[in-house]
Amino acid sequence: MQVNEYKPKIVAFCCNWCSYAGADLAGSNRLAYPAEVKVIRVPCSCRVNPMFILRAFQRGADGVIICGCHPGDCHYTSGNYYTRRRMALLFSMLDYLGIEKERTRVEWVSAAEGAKFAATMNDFVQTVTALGENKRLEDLRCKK
Amino acid sequence: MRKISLSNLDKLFALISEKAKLYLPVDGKNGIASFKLWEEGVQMSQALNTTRSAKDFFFPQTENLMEFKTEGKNIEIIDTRTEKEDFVIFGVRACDVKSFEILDRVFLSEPVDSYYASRREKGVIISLACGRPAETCFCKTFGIDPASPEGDITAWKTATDLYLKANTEKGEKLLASLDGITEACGEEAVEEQKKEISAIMDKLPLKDLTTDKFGVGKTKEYFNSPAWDELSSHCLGCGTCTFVCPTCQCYDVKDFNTGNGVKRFRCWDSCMYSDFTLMAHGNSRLSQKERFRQRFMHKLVYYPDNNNGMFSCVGCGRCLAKCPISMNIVKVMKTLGGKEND
Amino acid sequence: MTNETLIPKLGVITDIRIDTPDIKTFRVVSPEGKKLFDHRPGQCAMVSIPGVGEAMFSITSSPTNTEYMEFSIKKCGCLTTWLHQAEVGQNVTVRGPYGNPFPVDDVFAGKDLLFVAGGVGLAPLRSVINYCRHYRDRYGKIDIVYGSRSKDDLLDYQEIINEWSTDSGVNVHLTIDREQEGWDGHVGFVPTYVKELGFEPNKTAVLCGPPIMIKFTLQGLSELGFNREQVYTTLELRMKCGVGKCGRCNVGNKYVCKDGPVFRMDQLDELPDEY
Amino acid sequence: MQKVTREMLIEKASALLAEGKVDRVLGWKNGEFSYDVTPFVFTDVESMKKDFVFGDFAFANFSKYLIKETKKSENKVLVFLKPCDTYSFNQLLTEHRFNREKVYAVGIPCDGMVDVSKIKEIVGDGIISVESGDLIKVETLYDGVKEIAKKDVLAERCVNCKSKKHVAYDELMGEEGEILDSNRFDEVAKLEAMTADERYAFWQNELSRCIRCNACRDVCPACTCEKCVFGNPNSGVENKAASNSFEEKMFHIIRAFHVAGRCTDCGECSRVCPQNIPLHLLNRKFIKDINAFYGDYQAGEEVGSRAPLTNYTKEDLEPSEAVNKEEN
Repeated sequence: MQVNEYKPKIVAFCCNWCSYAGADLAGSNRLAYPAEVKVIRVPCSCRVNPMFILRAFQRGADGVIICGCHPGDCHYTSGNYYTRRRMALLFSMLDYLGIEKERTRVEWVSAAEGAKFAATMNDFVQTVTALGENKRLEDLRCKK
Repeated sequence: MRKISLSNLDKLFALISEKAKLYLPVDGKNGIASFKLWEEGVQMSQALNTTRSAKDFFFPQTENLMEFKTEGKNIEIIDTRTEKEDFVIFGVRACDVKSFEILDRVFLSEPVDSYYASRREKGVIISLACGRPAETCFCKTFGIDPASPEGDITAWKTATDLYLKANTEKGEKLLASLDGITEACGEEAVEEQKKEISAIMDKLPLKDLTTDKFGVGKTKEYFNSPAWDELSSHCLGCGTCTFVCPTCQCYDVKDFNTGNGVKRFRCWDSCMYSDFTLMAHGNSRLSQKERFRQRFMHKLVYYPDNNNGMFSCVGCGRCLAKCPISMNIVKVMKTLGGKEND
Repeated sequence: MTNETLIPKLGVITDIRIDTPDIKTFRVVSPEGKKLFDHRPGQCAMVSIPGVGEAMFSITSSPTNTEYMEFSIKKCGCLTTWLHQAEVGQNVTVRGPYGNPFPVDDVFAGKDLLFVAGGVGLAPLRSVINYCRHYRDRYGKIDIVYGSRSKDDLLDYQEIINEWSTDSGVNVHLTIDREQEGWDGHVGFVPTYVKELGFEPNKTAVLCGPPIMIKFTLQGLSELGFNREQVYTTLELRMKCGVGKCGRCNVGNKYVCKDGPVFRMDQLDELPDEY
Repeated sequence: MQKVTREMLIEKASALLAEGKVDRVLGWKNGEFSYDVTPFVFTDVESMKKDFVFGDFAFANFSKYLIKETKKSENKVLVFLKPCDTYSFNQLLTEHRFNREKVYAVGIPCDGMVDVSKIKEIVGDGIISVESGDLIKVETLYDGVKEIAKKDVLAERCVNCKSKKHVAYDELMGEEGEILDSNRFDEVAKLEAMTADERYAFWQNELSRCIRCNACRDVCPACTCEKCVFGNPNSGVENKAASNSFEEKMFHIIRAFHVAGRCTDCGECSRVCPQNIPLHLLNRKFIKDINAFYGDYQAGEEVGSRAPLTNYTKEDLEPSEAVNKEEN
């Protein structure tokens, strides 16, 4: 009997100006990254509200990654600096509540870094796969 | 009347558990007692009462009503109701037992609420007399005797024994099944305790509170009372009083989209919340004063109006203990009722 | 397992009529093409799209119509906006009927009737009007005063023109708030028009419309000599259960969903002013 | 330290009312028992003499009430502020939530409030009266009079009091205190030292008691949104009841996050929780992290200070460093 291989669900919030373009570049350069990564384009990484992350977990995500421009390169000058502070605090809080810290990540990926995008996603999927299903922030009502 | 030594309580609980799920008050962290499933090793709480009332057993904070599957223009309605299991609640106080009657008049009146009814049918209530009422207790105001609580079986706990007396057919059946470990006994010890409790009742700080000024037909008298402004002026609009209240039964029906269907659930709602009466085109109770007034008018006037003078409060004192700003039904009754009630 | 009132029936929208720019009338039947349940004039039903919402609407079609039910729905909130985008064939869930109907068979019998409606307020009255038209010989003269913002905002206009106005013993008085090209009828607000028409105070009046219209129409009617015992209206508040249990639609000790929505004015006077 | 008494406060209020400096007094009103004190707006000295109380149970932090109160009249309202209240007062001023001109703030010293549930743990139910003092005299129905050292029944927030200093007032009564070295982060550190599994179990147990009464939000001086995201039917997360453990976690994480950097650690959330959930441990985690990551910051210490989450430096640490701090 064939055992179904566990495939995590990953939500990647990508900023419109750098990381989304980075993902595009990864695509056009035919750099492979797992199909489990669902990219959501946001105008800036600082558009990502903590609620978005929790809701992604609620709806069945096993890992959430936020990608933005490198610090200093934000299209809106300072958006990603705020992201950095917010996510540092949020991730620390999730860890404090005993939720696996490996499930959340922030990466800075520029429009030129298609390879980094693919590598980051590959690495993240691997990390989350090793962790297994999200049990601690799941909403049982959303289970199929 | 039957009795069992307190040292054999665990045996009693184990025997009841064999027949049905048994819930009893258990001490939790930070002084919060709550009803928990009895298992080997679980100790009954010594606290006077649980923080949450016992209404959860019949009217849980959230429950799924039904599910829907939607696809294109099609909707499928799925009835998710299941047959409920028998269960026994041990240690319900007189006030909470009375609250079931108040809830019954809402949920079991036509058209009967089948979710509530099916739980009510399956539950056996073993009440427990209150040996040591607290200063916040005022059940006597509503004609409740904490020394002789209602329920399917009434229990009294003395220093050495637990006394049990069945009041209903359900109760007799359960009590008879416990004959193996209980023994027949006289009522002397129980009568003695009743006297003791009665003596304590006369010492409680709220012993003189009366409902004389409230009840049927008092809407006009109190609705426009200027006292509501002052009483409600610092109400936070939170739902603490309504959620710890054993008789508050307002609910909301909401849909939750799970991504692969819609679950329609019912949850407790609070008339203290600003969106309680919010509609697409407006709100009939715009200020906290109106919402505050609604809660107390409902308990003291509207409910009695519709239920032959029965009040929708049992004097359990939870709102006295838990309101963040210590504004509660006793203060409302004293203020509205005027001097005689002070 | 016993029947549960909170569990709805499945309905299908078989026709959508655009009445005004913001009101559509939906025809609903069971999947088998039958009427979902019987109702009395003035009663309501909870209509829902799962995941969007559930709300109380008047059943606007007459009880004498045994084939289907109709709901005239104005676009104003979440659910109604959604419904306005729906197409024929859309399933909805319906439960009911709820509330007390108008006393068409006892109090109204043999009486001259005066219906006064404003805007979408005609919706709850339409079932009564059509019921009374159907049993025409049971009632006296019927007068209908109906007003709206403009000609385009008049609900059931075709039915009013083609059917109601042509009935014998039924007088329809239409009015719109402001002058409009192509309108040669009366212009002005409903309350003033009612006064102008100067009805005999031997009629039983039924009002429905915005609160401000009700308020001034009542004044006008009492000037004409109407008692409050002769005037009926229908209320609307937020409802969730429809069966007097969820606790929010009460005015004093009366639940609008169970004890209403139809109230006589003197009954309303007994209740606190919270609607 | 000179003790400020109820009579002194009434005298002060009476003088200010007589001068016409204020026409209302936001104070504490006595209740049925010694401990159920209600916030109240007094307008005359007579009613103050009858009902005003100040003592071990004058918990209510009046700062948030000023938002509503200052809108009611053109005249000034007198408010008594304990040291911890002044932080919330400043924080609300920073956020332009009320008009400072309409308030006459009198700072009053505080030697800690008493948690009645701690008294109940010692004496049980049936408290008839509580008499203040370093030794608190508690009379109960069942046990007569008992004496308890006040320090044994101090409210958690007072045991870990961060400051006896008033950071805002028009007038100060009694002596000014100092900012204290509190141990308020000890509990947080203890949790941090646990394993993730232990922490998860701890919070699962605590938060599962939540009944979503929203008292923590409604009392919080930092929660002053006109429309809360959890009360907005269009937010998609509006939920009146804790449907499941996810909802409980989401509510408390998001609420703590929304007040992060603005929470003055006044402790009202934990006090009002009917289920005794130690909500302050969530807020303190954020405060502790902010101090560690971005330098010490005390919300409300200074009017107009820029909150850490609306600020940044180019050298801020990365989120990955934040969660892996211990290992580094």
